[in-house]
Amino acid sequence: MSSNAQKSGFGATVWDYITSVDHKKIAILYLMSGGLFFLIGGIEAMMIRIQLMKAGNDFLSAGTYNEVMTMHGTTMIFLAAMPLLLGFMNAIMPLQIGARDVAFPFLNSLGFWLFFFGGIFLNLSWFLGGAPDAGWTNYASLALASESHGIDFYALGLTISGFGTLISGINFLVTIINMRAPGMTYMRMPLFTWTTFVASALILLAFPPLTIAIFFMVFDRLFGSHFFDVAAGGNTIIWEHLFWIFGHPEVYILILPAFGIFSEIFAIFSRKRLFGYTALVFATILIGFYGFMVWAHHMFTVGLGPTANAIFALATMIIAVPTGVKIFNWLLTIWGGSVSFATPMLYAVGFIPSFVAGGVTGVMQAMAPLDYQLHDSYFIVAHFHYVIVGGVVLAIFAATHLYWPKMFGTMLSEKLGKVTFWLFFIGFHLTFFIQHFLGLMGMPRRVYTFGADQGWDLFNAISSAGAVFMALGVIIMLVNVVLTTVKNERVGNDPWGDGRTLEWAIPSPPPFYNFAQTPLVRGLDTYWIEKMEGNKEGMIYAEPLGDIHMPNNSFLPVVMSFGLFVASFGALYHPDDLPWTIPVIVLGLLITFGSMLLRSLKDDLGFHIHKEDLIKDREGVKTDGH
Amino acid sequence: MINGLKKWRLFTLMAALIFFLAGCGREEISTLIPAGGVAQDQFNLLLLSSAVMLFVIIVVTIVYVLAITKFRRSKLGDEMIPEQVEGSAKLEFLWTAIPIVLIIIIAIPTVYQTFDLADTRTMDVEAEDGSMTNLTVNVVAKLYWWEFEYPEQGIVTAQELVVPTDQRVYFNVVSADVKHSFWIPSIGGKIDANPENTNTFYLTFDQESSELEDGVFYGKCAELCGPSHALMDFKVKTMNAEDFEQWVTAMQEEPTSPSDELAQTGEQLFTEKTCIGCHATSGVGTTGGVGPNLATFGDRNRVAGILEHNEENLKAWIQDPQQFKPGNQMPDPSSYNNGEPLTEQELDALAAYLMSLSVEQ
Amino acid sequence: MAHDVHDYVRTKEEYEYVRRQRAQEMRHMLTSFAMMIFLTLIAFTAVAAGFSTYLIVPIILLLAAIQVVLQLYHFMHLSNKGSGTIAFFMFSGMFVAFIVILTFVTIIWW
Amino acid sequence: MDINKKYTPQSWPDHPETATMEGKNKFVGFWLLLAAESVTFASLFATYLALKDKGPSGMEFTAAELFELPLVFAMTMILLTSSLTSVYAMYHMKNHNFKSMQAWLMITVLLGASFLGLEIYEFYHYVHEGFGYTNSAFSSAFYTLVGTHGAHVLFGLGWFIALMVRNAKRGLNTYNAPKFFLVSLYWHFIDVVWVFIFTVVYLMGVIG
Ligand code: HEA
Ligand code: HEA
Ligand code: HEC
Ligand code: CUA
Ligand SMILES: [Cu+2]
Repeated sequence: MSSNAQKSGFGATVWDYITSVDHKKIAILYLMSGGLFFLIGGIEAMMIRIQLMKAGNDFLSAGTYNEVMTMHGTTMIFLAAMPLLLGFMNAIMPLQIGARDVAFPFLNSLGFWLFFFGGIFLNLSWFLGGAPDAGWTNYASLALASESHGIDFYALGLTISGFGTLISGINFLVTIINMRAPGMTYMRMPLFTWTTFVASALILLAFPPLTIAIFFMVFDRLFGSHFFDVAAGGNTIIWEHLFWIFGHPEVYILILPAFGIFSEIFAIFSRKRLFGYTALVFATILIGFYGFMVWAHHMFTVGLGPTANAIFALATMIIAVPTGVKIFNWLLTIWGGSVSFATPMLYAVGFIPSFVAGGVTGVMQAMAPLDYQLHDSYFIVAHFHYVIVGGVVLAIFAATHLYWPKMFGTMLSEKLGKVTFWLFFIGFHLTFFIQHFLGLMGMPRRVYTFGADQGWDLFNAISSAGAVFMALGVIIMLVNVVLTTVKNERVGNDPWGDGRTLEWAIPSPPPFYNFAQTPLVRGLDTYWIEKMEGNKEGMIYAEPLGDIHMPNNSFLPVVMSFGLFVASFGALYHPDDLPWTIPVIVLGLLITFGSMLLRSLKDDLGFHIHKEDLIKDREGVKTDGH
Repeated sequence: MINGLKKWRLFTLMAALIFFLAGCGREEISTLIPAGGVAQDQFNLLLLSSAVMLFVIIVVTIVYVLAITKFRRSKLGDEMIPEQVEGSAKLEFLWTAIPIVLIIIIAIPTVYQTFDLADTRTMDVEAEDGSMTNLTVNVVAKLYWWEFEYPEQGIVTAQELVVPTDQRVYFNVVSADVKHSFWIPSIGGKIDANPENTNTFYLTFDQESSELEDGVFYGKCAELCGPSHALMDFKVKTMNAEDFEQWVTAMQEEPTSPSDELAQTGEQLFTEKTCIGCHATSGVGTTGGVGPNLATFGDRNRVAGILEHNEENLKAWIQDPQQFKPGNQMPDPSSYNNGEPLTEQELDALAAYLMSLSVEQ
Repeated sequence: MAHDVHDYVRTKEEYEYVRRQRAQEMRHMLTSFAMMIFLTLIAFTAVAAGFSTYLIVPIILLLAAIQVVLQLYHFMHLSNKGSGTIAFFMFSGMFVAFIVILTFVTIIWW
Repeated sequence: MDINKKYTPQSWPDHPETATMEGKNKFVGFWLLLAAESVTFASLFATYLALKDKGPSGMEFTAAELFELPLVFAMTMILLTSSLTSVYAMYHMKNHNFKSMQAWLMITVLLGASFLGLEIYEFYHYVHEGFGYTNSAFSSAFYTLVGTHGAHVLFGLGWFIALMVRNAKRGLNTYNAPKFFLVSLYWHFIDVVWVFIFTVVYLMGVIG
């Protein structure tokens, strides 16, 4: 993948990636592990669909089904969709603002490794006595009653990976606030950067409630507290509130970066400036803002009372307005453009009807009295797969095609890309459209089986058939990646020809220091401006060529994360009365805090790349990263 | 290359097909065939909102299809650089204002219905003689079955809710263990059974269930509650007020011993094998049983809420309840029968006895 | 980044001036501190004296809120120029915090 | 940035904490962390309020009976004062007066430690009376809220000490100035949280 792979041997490359603090390499790590978890989550989805393909099927037992269903949701949201998006943010956002790296390269690496170890920890539950089985929402009464250690894996795993995500969020925020190239005002930032910014702000304020809720869960299950223990005065609704105070912003953490990706694509492939850039920016901010005031729409049937339900219903509906603004501005971006249907654009064009369909069902669910019927039925499943698969997953696939050349220096096959799109797109609608009706016909969600006497057989069969198409699409995408990597035809700075933002102004893949000279930004779509003015050099620069300061690689993030991983095992087995649990907790925490102390005591000042090397580099002589 | 128009046609075709199929939902359970006032209100909201959403989709689709067909590069030529339009305040205003109007259209009935459906003020109204004017049922959800208590009438039943038509029935819903949710799709939306508080709401039943193909409405547990969440079904029998009165009176009577000999052996076994410790057989009582009250077992539509109601299934259930509902709270025979399964004769007797328990004849 | 430390050596007069400025600022800090102590005392005595609950609760909450402002703006220098963005985030955080607590103690409970 | 560069009070920048890019980043990042911490504590407070005085039937302890204000009042005063002493430390930091800064930091640490000591005593006292962590939902919520704050104090003390020891020989420079500044921000934040704990948990607890 990287050019020094052949040069320095496989082991060295792996070590280089593991210790890397370079945002581009960390992005690749996110992409690989997020992709892996996507496949795992997808296989779980296939198992769900196989089990439900006919009435009374016995492919999965009742208990196993609940585990598979829970792990599907949890894996897809926390370990696949979010990390994949974080991967693209890492790869692209610093380039878009003309930065040399993110604000805290070390923390960037730490964020990744926390996520990774958290994800591994969670998935180890399959082999260590059973996966979590209380749904991805993990409602407290059932979670406390669940007997296996699955729930503990869920709680501890998500704590670890949650810290990682929070760290990444802060990192991106600081990067965008402090490290923009000269001339890059807030209102000149590309939309993907904007959505990264707002999504990171949501991460910042939404993850703490989740952390606290999980903290309560861990203490209730493992250390004898009574937050959710009704008999001792506890209250399980607290979990629901805290979870959804996090959970609703979470879905916007997923969709906003997706919106950003599509905004880039619409502009590039329509060869046109984004229509209503300002409106798009403010709509993004508004969505983020409202996102915090609607969480109780997941709890209409809990019995909060009509006042709460009415208020939250109205607050929820409002979100349709800024989202609609986005949809129409995208349409008007296409309007009057010169539209090329390259694979990324195909995804973007497929996204609009899919997401609108999912969004309007969301608004229907926001009507509290109607939601009394819809809640916890397959209608909900249909809604959120329409917005998530039709929005987020399509965006991830689109971004994969769009940014693959930028990240790896070679283009994914367009032909296979289009095959993937059509298979996936058709399969997606086939699977989920019909689920709306299943819900309306009375089918509750999270059921491992259904009787032949309920009249749901046919639609479930259709739905399962659709999933097969999606799987085929994904497999072809994998084939595409392999073939492309083997062929390895190199591309230039701006492989799509119509790049508008800074990332297209530098080589693909960019050198490890990104911009040899920090560019000067003269407006929105700054690279387009230079291109239109016929600037041969590509960009105008804000500084003369000079030495560049770079951070050192570090193995400490892996060690810190590993410490928490170890400590979690101690905590997990704590209630089993085993003698080694407390020592293991202590050991793990010692590893983590010890390496933190080491980090703060040892001065790590990084190194400099000298001007001469930069000049050599520019003339095509490869310098090694280190 | 995509052909937007073709795709659109495909879509409409599919949509039409599916709407046609949707009519096939079973009337025992479909929210699309409302059989109660609440479900009707909610169905009306569904229609209203679907209309609004359809309008939104149509508008978006028109602009969308035009945009992607008119401005393709293959038509415009590779060299064309479009005008870099910044935006339009007028348009922004338009597509902010119209959705707001649409939202208002659906918001008003939403708020109205939210308060209307939560209006349980008349629940505790007493008639002059001190009796309640309205029927109230206390619903207790338990790992994987439902208990229905009629406090005013002093009776309790399980698995099958029996209610009169054409009047408001109030429900107090609570859980005895983990969270469940009480849902009768064709009668009205759900309400959660929380472990920490009692939720209150009402439903009305407009249609007598005897008119249905299956003789009962289907009720569901709609909140994940463990392995057998999918099997936590209950049934609803609706009847006119007169029949209901009769049913209540029959419930209030002490059950008489069966006349049939086999069933009498069964009755004995029922005590010997300690079934009686968990299962009451008299309709008079209050909630709190470990197992479902079996006073009306003979009138049931299903065994344990899911199995077809016949002796075969009943015997199979008693012999191995876990096989049918994983994780349910009814023990294996071996646990109360000295480690042995029940014999075929014992099962026959028990089944005969249980089938004889009835208040409807 | 490489070139961000600007070396500047103040003249004697400039130096004296900033010293004086800082000393004065420090005196302001002392005043804020005195106020914080004072506010805490009031809250404490109000409770100790046992006035009506409905009167006391809003008052002591208000007093706490004033202390927050003092800490943020005086001790933590949130008003410094260039702190606009962080103030925005800090207030967003407090806003979310506020809604969460507000709903938990009002409409959202039975 | 050169870590060995020596400064005099005259050459010391006006805002040493944000004189370098690293410093600026740390400064902004830390404030963002504090915003997240606000939400964290809000979740704890909200839960505490929901579970206040809730317990199994026959629970003995309620807030009104349990808390002893004088002790908590003393703790409040100590923590407030430590906030002021850390301001003094920053005052000297800005004047590039390393010795005085270290001295004031020392005082801050001592005050913080005595606060923590009193808190531990308080907890010990309650537990001794039978109000343990696993007693009731109320006790869990109480100890978790106040204990989380206590853990923050402990972490702050460790941070102070680590910085003081690490830089004892090195003196002030633009590399460590941001670190000193951040820990003092952290300390103020802890103080703010305590003001609310004092008000919401103790004062409002006592009035019932
Ligand atoms: C990416 C993820 C994502 C996104 C973007 C959304 C977007 C929205 N969601 Fe969704 N939602 C989920 C993921 C998402 N959701 C998930 C995962 C769940 C289930 C969780 C679980 O229980 O497991 C869920 C559940 C859920 C519920 C709870 C249902 C229940 O359990 O009972 C509700 C209720 O209000 C809801 C509403 C909405 C609304 C109003 C939007 C809006 O943001 C949509 C706005 C968009 C549009 C409306 C379309 C474009 C607009 C126009 C073209 C303008 C004109 C439109 C109108 C005037 C209507 N969602
Ligand atoms: C990002 C989020 C995300 C994504 C992408 C998906 C994707 C899919 N989901 Fe899922 N889903 C959720 C989030 C998501 N889901 C959540 C949160 C829940 C709720 C859980 C809960 O109730 O708690 C849920 C629940 C859920 C249910 C309801 C379960 C129930 O209520 O009982 C169903 C049922 O059809 C389903 C199906 C699918 C399908 C078919 C896909 C498909 O799109 C998947 C497509 C992907 C593939 C098909 C991958 C194929 C891979 C291969 C073929 C591998 C080849 C192998 C190698 C090379 C090793 N999902
Ligand atoms: C420890 C308690 C317990 C004992 C003993 C017990 N049961 Fe049960 N029984 C239950 C529970 C709980 C259920 C509900 C299971 C479910 O549906 O999840 C049940 C369900 C049933 C049902 C189905 C009820 C219905 O409404 O459809 C029948 C029939 C039944 N039991 C018969 C028996 C017989 C016969 C015996 C003795 C030989 C027996 N039970 C012993 C607890 C018990
Ligand atoms: Cu009970 Cu699901
Ligand atoms: Cu939501």
